[in-house]
Amino acid sequence: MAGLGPTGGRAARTYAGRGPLLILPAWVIIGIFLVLPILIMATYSFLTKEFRGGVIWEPTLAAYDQFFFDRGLFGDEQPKIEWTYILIFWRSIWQAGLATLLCLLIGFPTAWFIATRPAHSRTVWLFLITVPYWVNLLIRTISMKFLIRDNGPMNQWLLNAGLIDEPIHIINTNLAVQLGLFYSYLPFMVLPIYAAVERYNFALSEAAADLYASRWVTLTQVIIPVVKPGIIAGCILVFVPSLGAFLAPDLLGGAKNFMIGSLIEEQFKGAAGNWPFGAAAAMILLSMVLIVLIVYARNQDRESA
Amino acid sequence: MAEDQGDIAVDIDHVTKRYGDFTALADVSLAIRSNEFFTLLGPSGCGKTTLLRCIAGFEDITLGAIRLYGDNIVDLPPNKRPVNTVFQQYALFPHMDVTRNVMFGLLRLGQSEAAARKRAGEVLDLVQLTQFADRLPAQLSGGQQQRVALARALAPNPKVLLLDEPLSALDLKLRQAVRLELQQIQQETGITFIFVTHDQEEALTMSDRIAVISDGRLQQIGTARDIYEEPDNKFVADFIGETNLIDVTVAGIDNGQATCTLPGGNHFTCPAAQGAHSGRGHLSVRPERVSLSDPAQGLLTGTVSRLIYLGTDMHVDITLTDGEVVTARVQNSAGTRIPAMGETIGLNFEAGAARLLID
Amino acid sequence: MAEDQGDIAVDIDHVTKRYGDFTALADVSLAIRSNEFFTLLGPSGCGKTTLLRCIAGFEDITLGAIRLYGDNIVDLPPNKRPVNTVFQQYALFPHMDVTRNVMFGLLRLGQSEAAARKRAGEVLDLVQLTQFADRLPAQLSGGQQQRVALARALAPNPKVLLLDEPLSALDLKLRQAVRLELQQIQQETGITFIFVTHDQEEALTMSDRIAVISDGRLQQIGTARDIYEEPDNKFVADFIGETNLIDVTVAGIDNGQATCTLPGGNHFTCPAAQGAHSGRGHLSVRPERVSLSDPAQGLLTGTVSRLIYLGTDMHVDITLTDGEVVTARVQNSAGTRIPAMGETIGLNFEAGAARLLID
Amino acid sequence: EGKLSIYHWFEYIPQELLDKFAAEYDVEVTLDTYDSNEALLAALKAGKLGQYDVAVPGDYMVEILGNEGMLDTFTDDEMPNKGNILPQWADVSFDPGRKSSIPYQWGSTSFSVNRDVYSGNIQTTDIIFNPPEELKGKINVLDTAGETLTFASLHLGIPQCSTDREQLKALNDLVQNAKANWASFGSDVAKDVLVSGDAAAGMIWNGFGMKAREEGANIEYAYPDQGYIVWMDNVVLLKDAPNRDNALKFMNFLLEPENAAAVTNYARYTAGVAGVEPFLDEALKTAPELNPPAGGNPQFVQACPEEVQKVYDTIWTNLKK
Amino acid sequence: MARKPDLRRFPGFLAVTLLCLFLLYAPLVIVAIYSFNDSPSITLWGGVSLRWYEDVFWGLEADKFKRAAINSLTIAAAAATTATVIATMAATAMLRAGQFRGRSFSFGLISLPLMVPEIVTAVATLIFFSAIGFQTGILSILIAHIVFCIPFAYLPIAARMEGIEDVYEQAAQDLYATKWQAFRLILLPLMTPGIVSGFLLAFIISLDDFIITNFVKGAGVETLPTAIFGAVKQGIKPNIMAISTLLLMVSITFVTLSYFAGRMGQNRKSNPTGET
Ligand SMILES: Nc1ncnc2c1ncn2[C@@H]1O[C@H](COP(=O)(O)OP(=O)(O)OP(=O)(O)O)[C@@H](O)[C@H]1O
Ligand SMILES: Nc1ncnc2c1ncn2[C@@H]1O[C@H](COP(=O)(O)OP(=O)(O)OP(=O)(O)O)[C@@H](O)[C@H]1O
Ligand SMILES: NCCCCN
Ligand SMILES: [Mg+2]
Ligand SMILES: [Mg+2]
Repeated sequence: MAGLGPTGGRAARTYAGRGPLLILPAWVIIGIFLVLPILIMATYSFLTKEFRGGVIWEPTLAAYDQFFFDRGLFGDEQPKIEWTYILIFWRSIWQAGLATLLCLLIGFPTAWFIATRPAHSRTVWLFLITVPYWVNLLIRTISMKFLIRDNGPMNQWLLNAGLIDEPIHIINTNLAVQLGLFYSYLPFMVLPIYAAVERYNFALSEAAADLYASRWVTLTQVIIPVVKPGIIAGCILVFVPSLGAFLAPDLLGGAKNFMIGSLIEEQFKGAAGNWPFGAAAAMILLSMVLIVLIVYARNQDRESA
Repeated sequence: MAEDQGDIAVDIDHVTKRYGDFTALADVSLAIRSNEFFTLLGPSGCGKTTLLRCIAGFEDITLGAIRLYGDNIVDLPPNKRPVNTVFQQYALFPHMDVTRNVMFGLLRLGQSEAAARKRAGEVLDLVQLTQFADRLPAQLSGGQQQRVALARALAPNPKVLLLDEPLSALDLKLRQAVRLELQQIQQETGITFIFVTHDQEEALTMSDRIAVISDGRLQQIGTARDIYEEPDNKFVADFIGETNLIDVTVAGIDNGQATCTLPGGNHFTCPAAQGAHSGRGHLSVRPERVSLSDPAQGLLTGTVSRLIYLGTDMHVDITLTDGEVVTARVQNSAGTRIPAMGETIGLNFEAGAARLLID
Repeated sequence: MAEDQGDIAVDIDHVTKRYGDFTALADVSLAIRSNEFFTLLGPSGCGKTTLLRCIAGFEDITLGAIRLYGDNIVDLPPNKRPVNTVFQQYALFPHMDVTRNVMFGLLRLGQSEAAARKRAGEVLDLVQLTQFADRLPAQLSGGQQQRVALARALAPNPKVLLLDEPLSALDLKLRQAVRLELQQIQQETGITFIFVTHDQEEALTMSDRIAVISDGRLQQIGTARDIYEEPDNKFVADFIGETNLIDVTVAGIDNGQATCTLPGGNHFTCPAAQGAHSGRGHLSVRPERVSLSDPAQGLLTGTVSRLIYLGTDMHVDITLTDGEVVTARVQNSAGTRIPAMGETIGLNFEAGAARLLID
Repeated sequence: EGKLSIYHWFEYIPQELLDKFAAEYDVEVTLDTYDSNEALLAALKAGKLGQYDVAVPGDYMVEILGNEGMLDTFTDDEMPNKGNILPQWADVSFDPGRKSSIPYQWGSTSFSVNRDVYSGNIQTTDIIFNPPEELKGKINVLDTAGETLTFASLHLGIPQCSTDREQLKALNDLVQNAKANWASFGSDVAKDVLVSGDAAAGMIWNGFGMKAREEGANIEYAYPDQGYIVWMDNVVLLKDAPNRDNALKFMNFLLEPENAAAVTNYARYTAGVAGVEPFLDEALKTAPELNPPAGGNPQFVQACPEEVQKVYDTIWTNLKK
Repeated sequence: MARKPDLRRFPGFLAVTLLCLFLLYAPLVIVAIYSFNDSPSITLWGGVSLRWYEDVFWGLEADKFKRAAINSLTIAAAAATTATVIATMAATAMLRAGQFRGRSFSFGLISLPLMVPEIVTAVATLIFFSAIGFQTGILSILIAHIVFCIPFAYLPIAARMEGIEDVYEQAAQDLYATKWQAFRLILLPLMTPGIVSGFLLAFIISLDDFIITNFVKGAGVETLPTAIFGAVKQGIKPNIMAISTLLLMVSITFVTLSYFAGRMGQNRKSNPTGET
């Protein structure tokens, strides 16, 4: 995606000198109102939990201990590896990964199709893809819930049309969560791929055809490798927010299985009220995301070198 | 076509190509012989690339037929045509190294990995790129990339190789070196080359035959010498090299020889292009075939109005009495007398130098 | 500098420019005279644009000084330098029409709207674009855009005009037309032009003086004739036009004249470039100054190994007995005898044609 | 004059009543909502104390908020209508002497079952924790640890806040195993899932269940033999209330029988104020949701001490992993 | 004659695109249809009526939604404007000020809000505000929104600026323009399409945000999403369907307008390099 990587090559220097100062407002705002909060959050994760919410300023690793070690229901058994949260993380990663894959499977052909329209109709197609996105996420998710429920319009119509005898049960399943995530983040997949494909040099497809490659060989051997940066950017933009999502699991998945987002939320809003633990979970999630991003950025640097 | 079919590699038969209302190729007929180095030459936008793309199969044609060794190929998709292309911007696969790029077509034709690798090695040898085999295209200079594109297109041993301005991105010295290489490769492999350029000198130095195209229409086909020395019309004469076009009145044409009246009133007889006619017309004379003399001995007379130094040569502009300017190119060597600015001087045309054109 | 300071428009004084470790300009010293049409010539990447950008003020120099009519300007920002640039890609403001583009600099200098408009009209007249005054740049052809860029740079009457390969985007015929225009404007306005190109012919035809640059180093400064006929070193001889570089053994140099032994054993005396020395050396002879003769009368002898038709001329490659190839360029006119392939033939150099180079 | 900032359960107070108060006292009223007692506590902890004037915690949460020092007190003079409080709610263990709170509404927590789907006996907690075939996979439970785990304790017949390890393990196993039969967790959606048919049985508050029935679902509210939960929601005066005077006016306003009745008519629970009867809807008098059979086993949720609460938290998180 | 062998076409891609659009629109279209349902039940069809639209504009909660809408629009406008200004400045530094120390770091910083999961941002910001004793209210929402709007504004602006060669500013400076004049007279007009789409993206992201807003909003302060959430979590009601349909229509109008604005900009911007 344009601007997603530090711009390659020679930086224009029109405003060299005092120009870099223009970055300061962004630094200040993001530094104070995002980096500082995250640092405080990091600090909280090392503090002692106060009963019923809040922290006591006594340093401890209890939150991380709770995350990684299972000491039984009563906290007095020999520590074993705690699978509960790893499982929740694993499920989130798996769900987010699956949603990413679903977005990719539908998003790539869509992006490709749009990017290969004549220039004037491309905007219209893009516009068609993005308009639902301008409508509130909550409403979108709830609309989806409304549509797919057992007695919802989809099943009613299918039943009336005689296409099915039993309602298709989707609501409160993982598939519903998938649909919700897909629905929430699809444009994040389509746009970067679109940007990459739009810059794709179709002469490469011609060269491949000229060298006896069929359409599908061209797709897998030439097109996909060449537009890979756009695909990766799209995957990251779908994967990262999906990891932290909680509307879709809550509304469409029946809140049965925690994903990371709901686990963290529960620590700050729910009965458990364990702030240090919520902070620790958030920090672990954040580190995972940052690691993925750093690896990605490294890769890109290497590729552009 | 009147020519011997067995000898014809590519037969472009009354091909017309339209984009909507716009006619990019208008009823073009061309027969390219086997083993020939054939060049399409014409100004930007004249339809050269379009014709090449029709042969390669990237564009469908509106009317006509394209035959490859006698078989009509217009319905074959590009990947079924035994024709390879060296693209104008190379179109190297950026994610594959040089060897992989060259192997691509071979693998598609079903060769084994090992066989393809071996053949790629051979072709890279031919274009002297063996030591760059492991590099990615982005790590090569423009000239090297051009040679990879060539190797990639040569590797499957196509019957016909299409080259679309493959030298335009190179600088003068590099261009000259690659030109020689191309000619050698063509002679060694015996593949038919169809070469596109808008550079007249390039066309003249490299080709067995040249087709000059303008506005989607074929203007003339012939050897470099034919086209340079016996241009059929004003466009060809003017486009290929420099020429003086002198307004004349044609009294008549007899047996291919025209009798004309020059500015200043002298009479003159010269060959006429097929289709030239009496009345007002243009005589084409190349600057290097204009010789300078005493005013008294000149077919035309005028005064020297400009002198341009060109290294190997001098350009001398002579303004005739009626205001027309004629340029003479005088070789810049010891024996030559260089006239002075403002000097009155006579002009003569060498034997066979002047030609009456179709307007 | 040894030259008269009053006459010097731009004085590049021991300028070095580094990008990190990379030296783009190495200790370049140049004095460009007032009213001169001065050309920077060199292969791609040699530092021409860098030098121009240093003069315009877009790059800081690492060492040295740049003086404009005697004043050191290295600390002035670009908008304070009375120097205007015609950019390689024109850089016309796409959101302004032609007139607004031309008025831009005038308004920044504080002229009134009316005065600026009047002046823009005049300059557009000069470049014959009056009828396009209201168009946006995108609605113009390449050649017209180039002239707008020129008009825009000329309008504020700069002391020095910098032109960065302004013709490279044009096709051959158009390029020739614009060249003439540029020369006329320079003569009419009396502005000092610094012109960048990598096209040798362009440099030779247009310039009062030429600086040849390679790898960030100045190779030679001089008029077109100096550089073409008296190249100082192998690079210049080879880069400017074509040349034969013949291996010789130099017995000694006396008063600028070198005595050499040619391949085949003949002795020969010719001028030597300053700095040339005894021992092994290279003789440079332009192909057009090699004349053909009977084998017996030749300074060198060999067999004709290739004939290339160039339109105006023929290139004849002669392979000497020791395997070296010498090229002769023979004008393609009636009187010339064209040798046949394989013929044994003698070669002579015209008087003053050969020159011993610094290696 | 001035403002009033209310922090309230969702869908629990009619807009008309707020408008009435606003008009009567010329106060600008704003309302934010939460969906569990714990969410209220967490929000106040996280920095929202000092922003709201009144909140509506349930019984045990009043005690917790009091212990946390989050409540302000008022005198009897400041609450002229205090006498309207029904005697049984006038002096309660979670706020002895009603120094910080007044009764809002009380009701029960149990479950409703769709009679189209299941026609068997529903007066048992087995419906939720050991459901019949027809209901498996069609059950919604409240997404609040307090009420759901208390309900499970009732099913097992163990005391609340039990410290007995075996009992706690049994509780853990019970909910773990039952979860396979549950379709979803949700409090605010509890009514919707029953009306829409997403769930055929669901834990629900009595008034909310009545609303669901009135919206067309063929459901019946159960009073299981093992017991059910009762609760009393209370309007409390929060500490650092920015508009203390208006808060007191509002609380007093809610003690007017007519106004308390308006809430009851809207939310379908029961008021703690005397003299509301003339103002009540007919339907309420006979509604099974509001007229529990005599001799049941109603229980209040207890606030557990820290060590026990920790175990409950673990059980809850385990349940949702 | 043979059909043009279009190498860009892949069989099935059109079908996937249509499926994609179907998935995107089906729920919204159905909601739009049901918003005209006369019956208060969401499951039964009771004939066509506009009663829920009436309810939205004149119903009991109309006031609350009106206030929420005004808050949302004010916050979105202010946050998007501020973020756009900050992002434009940042893009200028990143893309026009050469290499400077901390440039890569700055890029990381700017994309951070995009990369941190929303829930983490929400919680961290809330803790931060309560730790420094910052009174939450409209201002706290605004600040949080500015933070996460920055990358959304930055991306299109930077992409656009990257596409504008710096020769135009150099040409301006060569013609005696100061840096500020070169920015104002040349770069800014050329960047307009990027700035407009950056602003729109930020505006709409702000308008759409629920999670962060819900955490950092002050008592009684509602934005459209939080108001809708409060009303909608218990089940979608016909009046909410009406609101969402209105929102959809406003969005379509908005995007359509910006599309035409963009097209006009494109026509004016023409072709910066003069290539065809
Ligand atoms: N897809 C198209 N639609 C409409 N017109 C086209 C299309 N492709 C090419 N043309 C037009 O057809 C004409 C011939 O184009 P072509 O690319 O063959 O020119 P060319 O001779 O290769 O020129 P150049 O030397 O600039 O490459 C041009 O005028 C061009 O504008
Ligand atoms: N910002 C930079 N950082 C590092 N190297 C640079 C930079 N700008 C230019 N160079 C290098 O400096 C050398 C000179 O570049 P310059 O642009 O002056 O070449 P040029 O002579 O104008 O070539 P061309 O004919 O291709 O325009 C080149 O090798 C180039 O790679
Ligand atoms: N609808 C609100 C229910 C409150 C239960 N305590
Ligand atoms: Mg072409
Ligand atoms: Mg350059």
